[in-house]
Amino acid sequence: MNQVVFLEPALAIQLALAIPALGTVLIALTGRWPNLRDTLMVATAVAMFTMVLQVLPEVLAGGRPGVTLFELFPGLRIAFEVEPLGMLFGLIASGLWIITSLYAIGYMRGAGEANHTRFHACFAVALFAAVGIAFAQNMFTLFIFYEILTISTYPLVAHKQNVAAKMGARTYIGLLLGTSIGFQLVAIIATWWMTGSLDFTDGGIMEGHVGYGMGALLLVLYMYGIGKAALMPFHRWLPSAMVAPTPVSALLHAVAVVKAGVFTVLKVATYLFGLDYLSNLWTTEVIMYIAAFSLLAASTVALQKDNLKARLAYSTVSQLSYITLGAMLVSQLATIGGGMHIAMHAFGKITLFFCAGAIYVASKKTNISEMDGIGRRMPFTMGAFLLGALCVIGAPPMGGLWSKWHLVVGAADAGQVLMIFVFMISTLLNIAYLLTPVVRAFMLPPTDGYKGGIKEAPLLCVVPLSITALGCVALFFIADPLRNMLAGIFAG
Amino acid sequence: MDLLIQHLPALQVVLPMLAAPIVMLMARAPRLAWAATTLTTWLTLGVSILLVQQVLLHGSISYHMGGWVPPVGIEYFVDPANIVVLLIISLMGAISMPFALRSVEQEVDKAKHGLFYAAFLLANCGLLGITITGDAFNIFVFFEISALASYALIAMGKDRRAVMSSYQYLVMGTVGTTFLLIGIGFMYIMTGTLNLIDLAQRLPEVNDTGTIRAAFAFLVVGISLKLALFPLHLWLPNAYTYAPSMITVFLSATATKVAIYVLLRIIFSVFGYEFSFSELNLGYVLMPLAMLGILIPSIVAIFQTNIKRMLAYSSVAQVGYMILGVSFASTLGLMASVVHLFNHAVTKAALFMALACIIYRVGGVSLDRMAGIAKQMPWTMAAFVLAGLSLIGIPLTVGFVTKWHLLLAALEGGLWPVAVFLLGTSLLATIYIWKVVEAAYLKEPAEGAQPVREAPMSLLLPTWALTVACLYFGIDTSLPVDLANRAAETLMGGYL
Amino acid sequence: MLKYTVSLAVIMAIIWLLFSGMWTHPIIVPLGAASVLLTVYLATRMKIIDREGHPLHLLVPSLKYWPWLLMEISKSNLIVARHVLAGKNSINPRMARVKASQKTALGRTIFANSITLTPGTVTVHVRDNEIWFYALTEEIEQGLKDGEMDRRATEFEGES
Amino acid sequence: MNQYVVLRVITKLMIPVILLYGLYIQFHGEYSPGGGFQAGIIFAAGFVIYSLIYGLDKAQEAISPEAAHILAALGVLLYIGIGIASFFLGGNFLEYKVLLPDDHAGETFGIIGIELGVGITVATVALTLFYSFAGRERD
Amino acid sequence: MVAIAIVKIRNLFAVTMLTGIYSLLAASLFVVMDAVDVALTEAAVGAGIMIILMLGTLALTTSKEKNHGKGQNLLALVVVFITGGGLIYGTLDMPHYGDPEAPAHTHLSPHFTQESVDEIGIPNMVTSVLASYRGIDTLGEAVVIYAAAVGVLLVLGSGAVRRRRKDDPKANPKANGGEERS
Amino acid sequence: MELVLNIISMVLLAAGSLLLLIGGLGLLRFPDFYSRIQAAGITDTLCSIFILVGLMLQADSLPTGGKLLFTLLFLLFTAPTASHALAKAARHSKLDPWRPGEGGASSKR
Amino acid sequence: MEWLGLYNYWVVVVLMMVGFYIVIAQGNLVKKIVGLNIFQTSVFIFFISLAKLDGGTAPVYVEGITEYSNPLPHVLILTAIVVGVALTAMGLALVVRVHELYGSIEEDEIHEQDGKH
Amino acid sequence: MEFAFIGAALAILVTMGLALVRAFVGPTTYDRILAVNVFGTKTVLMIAVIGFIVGRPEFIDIAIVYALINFIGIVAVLKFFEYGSFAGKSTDVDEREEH
Ligand code: NA
Ligand code: NA
Repeated sequence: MNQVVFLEPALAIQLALAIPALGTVLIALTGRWPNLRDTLMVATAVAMFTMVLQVLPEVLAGGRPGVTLFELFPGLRIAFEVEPLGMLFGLIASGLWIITSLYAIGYMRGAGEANHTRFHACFAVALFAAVGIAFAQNMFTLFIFYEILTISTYPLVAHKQNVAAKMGARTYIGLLLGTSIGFQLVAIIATWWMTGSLDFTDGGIMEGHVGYGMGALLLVLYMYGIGKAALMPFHRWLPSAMVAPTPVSALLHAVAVVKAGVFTVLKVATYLFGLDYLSNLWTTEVIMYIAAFSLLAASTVALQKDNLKARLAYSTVSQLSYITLGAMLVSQLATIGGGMHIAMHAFGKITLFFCAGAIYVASKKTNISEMDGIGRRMPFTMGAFLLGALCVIGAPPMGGLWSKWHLVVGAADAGQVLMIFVFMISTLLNIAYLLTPVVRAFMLPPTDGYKGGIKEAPLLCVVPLSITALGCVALFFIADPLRNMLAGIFAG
Repeated sequence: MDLLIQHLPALQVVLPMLAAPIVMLMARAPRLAWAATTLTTWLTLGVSILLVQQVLLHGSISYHMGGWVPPVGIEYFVDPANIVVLLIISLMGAISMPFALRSVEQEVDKAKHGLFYAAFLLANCGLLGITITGDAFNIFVFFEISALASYALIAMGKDRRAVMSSYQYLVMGTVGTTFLLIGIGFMYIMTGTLNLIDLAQRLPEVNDTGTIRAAFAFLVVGISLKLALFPLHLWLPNAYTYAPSMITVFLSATATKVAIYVLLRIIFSVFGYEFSFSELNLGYVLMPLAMLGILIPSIVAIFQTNIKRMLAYSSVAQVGYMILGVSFASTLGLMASVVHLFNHAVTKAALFMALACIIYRVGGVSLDRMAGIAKQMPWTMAAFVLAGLSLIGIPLTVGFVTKWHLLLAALEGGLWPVAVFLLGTSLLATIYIWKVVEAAYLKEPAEGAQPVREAPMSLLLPTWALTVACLYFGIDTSLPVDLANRAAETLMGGYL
Repeated sequence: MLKYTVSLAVIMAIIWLLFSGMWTHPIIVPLGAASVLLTVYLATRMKIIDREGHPLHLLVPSLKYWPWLLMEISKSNLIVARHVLAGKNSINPRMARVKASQKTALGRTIFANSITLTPGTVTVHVRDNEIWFYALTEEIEQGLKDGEMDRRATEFEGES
Repeated sequence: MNQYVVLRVITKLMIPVILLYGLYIQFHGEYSPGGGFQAGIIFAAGFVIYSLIYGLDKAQEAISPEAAHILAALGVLLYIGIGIASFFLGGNFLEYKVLLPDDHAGETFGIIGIELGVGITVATVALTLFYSFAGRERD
Repeated sequence: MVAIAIVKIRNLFAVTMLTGIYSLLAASLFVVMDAVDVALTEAAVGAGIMIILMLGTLALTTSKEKNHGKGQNLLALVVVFITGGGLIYGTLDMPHYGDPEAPAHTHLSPHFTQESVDEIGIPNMVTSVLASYRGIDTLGEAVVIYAAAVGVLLVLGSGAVRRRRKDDPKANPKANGGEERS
Repeated sequence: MELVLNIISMVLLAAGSLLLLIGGLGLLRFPDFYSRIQAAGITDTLCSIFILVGLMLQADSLPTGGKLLFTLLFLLFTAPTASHALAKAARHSKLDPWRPGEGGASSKR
Repeated sequence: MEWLGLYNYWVVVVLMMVGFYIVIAQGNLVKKIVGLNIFQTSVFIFFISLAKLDGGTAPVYVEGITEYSNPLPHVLILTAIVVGVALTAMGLALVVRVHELYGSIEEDEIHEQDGKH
Repeated sequence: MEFAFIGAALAILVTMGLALVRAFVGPTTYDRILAVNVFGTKTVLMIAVIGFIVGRPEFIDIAIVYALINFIGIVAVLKFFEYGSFAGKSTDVDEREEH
């Protein structure tokens, strides 16, 4: 690994932010030459990932490299500092972007979508925002990038520009902006007002400044203010966003958006509140139960969806609640489990969405009931789907096993036996709604015989989804270093 | 140079005043008139900057007009409170002139350019005079200079409604200044003086009279008419909508700001914090008005299809923010108001300039005519979006600086609901800015719409200069915040 | 032409001095001179310096005409005052015309204004050689139609 | 012979007097009521009545609109010019004392000067206003 | 009384006449109250320029007011009564008419009435205050009236007779209005 | 001497005042516009003369006296001119004189 | 009873309010301007009455007289009158333009033509 | 002497009041104009008398201005009333015939 590290972490952080920003401009300017533009995009993604990698060694070594860009007012600054959780999210986001960009090129061309330039440019902005969130040193910085992410993804969701797309996009932006400004911002300002700081600090900043009653209120404001974590009943935006092209779904569900949400949940819980403080708030448990309810309810809904992407969307709602729940368990193990689940779910879900997109590109099919037997025509795709599903379910030999393991153990650790049952039931539901498509695709005969023949999706689709599927497997084996890194959260 | 430094306060007003008649005589040479006006506005800006420097170095300046010692004579007074406003006015005057070249050529009959620029200089001169003078009646006189010039300038709009809105502005504005005059008269009756500092010293003795309370009420209502405080704002949306683009830019950035400055001066410096807020509880009147003034015009703005009009309503709402800061009756709140004077000036000027660019090419700014415009005028729309973000109050823009301090001031006063309200109304701004963005970026141009080119450089450069200022001062906040802080402290301290 | 210009200047100067009363003031006197010159200059520009606009020749005859007119005015004042007090039934208004034998506009103006100046009659219309007027009663009408005023006005005009 | 014979003759007599009276008010403002503003109005009134009786075209031949505009500007410039002149003689803006060695003389000089400026401006502005209104044809 | 009549009378010409009378009345009052300069001005303005401008306007528009419903009159009355009440309230604590102890007569006024003749050397104190002590105010006044000229010229044009016959865009005023209706 | 002047002044002023009142009354009482001109004429002519001359006798300086005289002359020149112009305009718009036996006001033809 | 000394102010206040009423209640554009004029002129009267000093005379120096009314309000009102003329001229010019463009000087008719906002 | 001035002033005042009544009552516009004219000329006298009452006869300047302005005003009114415009050229006026 050392041979690819050639930059100071502080500079690397800035470049990791500057590269996608610059990439956006370049993509916008080269719109007239599609091949050049798409090449630039991939190059940007690779360069960005490289920059993120530069930071990794120091974080692994227990360091927290950082840099301050500007200080608006005393104490309020745009600053970055990379800690293990952020490192993980940064790696996932930038790493998956490379694959997603390849997939997006294939998908967009294959599906005959319009406005490629705007699409790719917004994509780059979204990644810029994601890395900003990952590396944010304080809640203020995080909030800014959080909102940039919201706004930059709006055109992506509304991409098709038909009525459905617009309605979906409106719900999307309305809920995300509404919750973030109405709740999160209020909570941030209150936090600043009471503590005089918004810095992410080990052990939190609330203790001694904010009474437990107020803290309890703040927690609720934060948890619902982070709309991207899709805690019920503010989860509607995620299914609404299903109108978007599949690469966008990948971006939303795996690369950036929802991950940013749960990442923020973990950050707030551990670095603003602090686990000790959190354990003293009565609303912690309330949120936990809400998360548990979300988790089960979303799974149940997912089970009833015939539209594959809708099913996957509700699956995401459910999986996000795992992480929120993990944070609310107020246990180090569960928190680490939550962090790990970000990675595991990212790889699992991106694979699933790539597959759904590939099926659409190859066959224009979107409903599970129409996909009977399709596995025989698209073996790679459906194979990958199986791996991704297993990863989300948490079955070996997939990375998902480890995150769920940590969560369950964390629940036990925290004495929340009921939550162990929730995890169990949910896993069963996962199996039910994720494995049925696989079973139908491989086992049942095609309904209409697929006249004219469906073939595998374009190479640019199949290759990425294969890579992410393999990633799911790989995560099973590299879970240990991952856990060690995340343990650094509580080592500082 | 010494001579120059010594007479800066006089020059600040006299320069545009001197230039106006000269420019008027250039009726046969529109370009020359433009050049002379531009030169004057930049020289005026130079004077402002020198004044800032002088005030920062040596403290407040008092200039005795005619050599008569105040309060017998009229005094021009520059201190940290009004230097900000002077700077805003002259800056906006200077930056809108390069912009005017093409914009005015397109919108105003060439034969009238000499007069047009003369009126512009007079408006400029009036606003500067209001701000710099230390005499209550002199304020009235300069109010009317700027007002008269503004009426004429607004009436130059192409749409016939420009004339009618100018008329309505004239009627309401005159009622406002007459109220102001009544207030000044009442103060004079009880104190025998017109000098603001002298007034501040002599008012406490007679504070306890109905006359002074009535004076206060008339002053506040009169100025509120001029600054378009809800519900006395009715003249503003039309006036801003139908005025020539360049005039909208200039007036939106300066006119209401100056009126707010006068209000601040009167509330804090002349009557004093104690009287205004402790005895008369002005805060209880202003706060609900300010909040309604933010809420209702913001909602109205959302439903506008003419974008210029939408921004005009937004201006009324922004006045609400400034008054809200005042109503907190704290240094922090006041500081937020003062800094918003600057921030909103820059932001709104940038937005109206961007619209003017579109008007220049498209001829109108109704929502449907702007569909898909972003592709044709990417730089213009990019500026609009960035300035729009500032209007909403997104961090890293100047708009945020205001919102942030307003919030802190609300919290400092223990006004949680107000803080929440502030956030909620930002959402309203988001909605109306978003409507434009959506139309420009996400809609296809209407069928049969002529494709247009990007606006010319002479329009784009000033627009971007202001847009960059929106961002720069949103990041490096020290200059406006520092100046506003000094201004707020000066105002809170009264004259004594 | 020059004659009238000079005389206008002189008259203006006299009026100025009469108004001003500051005959030795070092600033006001030159300003007065300038004012007179400016007035004359503007009058020239307006083309109102002529015989009609500047009846220098009437100075002497007026010494005779004005006192007579004053008497007429006094007399008719009393008449009309009586009618006012007597009420509206004492009057019997009528329109009438009288020959105007003056040769110039100035002369006719003198006559017309004299008619108006004496209460009880008012000039309604001046037309070539006759003047339409309104009279309060028949006697007043007849009084004017006597031609006394016409004669004196013509004499005053002195153009023949 | 025209319809306006009486008015024409009488105004012809009166106009120079009105103009002179305006100038009298102008220059005696220091000693009795009056000053530049009142004088300007009276002076303009002389022109207005001329225009009413003799026609707008005749009035504009005597003083053209352009000349009125220029004079209006010059009046203001005269005022400001006196103000600025006092800069260079060591005083503040509009400090007339410094204009002449003797304080009183300086004040008087300054006041006469600026009143003249006001008078010129007001007279020509009033005339300009009249021209603008009267010269606009009814549609 | 004159003022109230103006509310009622619909003939705008009569209204103009009455305005003139009102102005004359005001001017007479000014004389009674020792404000001779003001009286002179009000007479010249109110009965002179103002009337001429108003007649000029009526000549170009219409001199008959149309009879309309009185929907907003109640609100107007309320506003007026509040304002008037405020004014009356303000007068209650005022020094009485002519009171020599009033601040207006004790603070700055003595300087103007007792010292201006020595300081400036001219007898008309109004002129002294106007032109010297408050010279910048008067400059402002000159600029105001100048601004009015600029404004009216912009709005109505110069009214030059000679040029008017030729290609004047104003000849068809409707041509340059009415665009862009939403 | 002064006493004599004072007495003359007083008489003139008194006579002027009386005429004024009569003229004012006439302005109200006379039945039509044209006759009211006559009443106005009283106030414009003789009573102006009486009052202004009465004042002139009290004038303490030449300019004051001169101005009073000027005022009088000006009035004597302009008042009939105005009355005439007014009557002419009324006639021009077909306003007829009142006839005995008619109602109060003059009527338009 | 002390209030009786203030009645003259109240008369002026009533005048002011009549003017003000015309401004806000009348729909005719010319009348509004007239209203403004009356409003302002009444304010002027009010101010001038303040300047009056019992036993004082017009502030034009005459040897032997020491008591003068306060000249300052006179100056202010002089300026205010000029401002009033300027505003009236501007307002009337706008009325003329409005009539040319709309063919009416009645507020409601004009709003009707433009459509209420 | 004072009471004579005051008496005259009162008489003028009454006449002004009567003129005012006529101005309101009309009935024709000419009546109003006439009343205004009378009102104006009486104001001239009034000012002159007041000047003597308060012992400041220089006020007569104001009276003269009143007289000037009153005359000009009446001419303007008549011109307006007869021709509905100020713009008419002298020649236009000359050629108008009434009977
Ligand atoms: Na007669
Ligand atoms: Na004067």
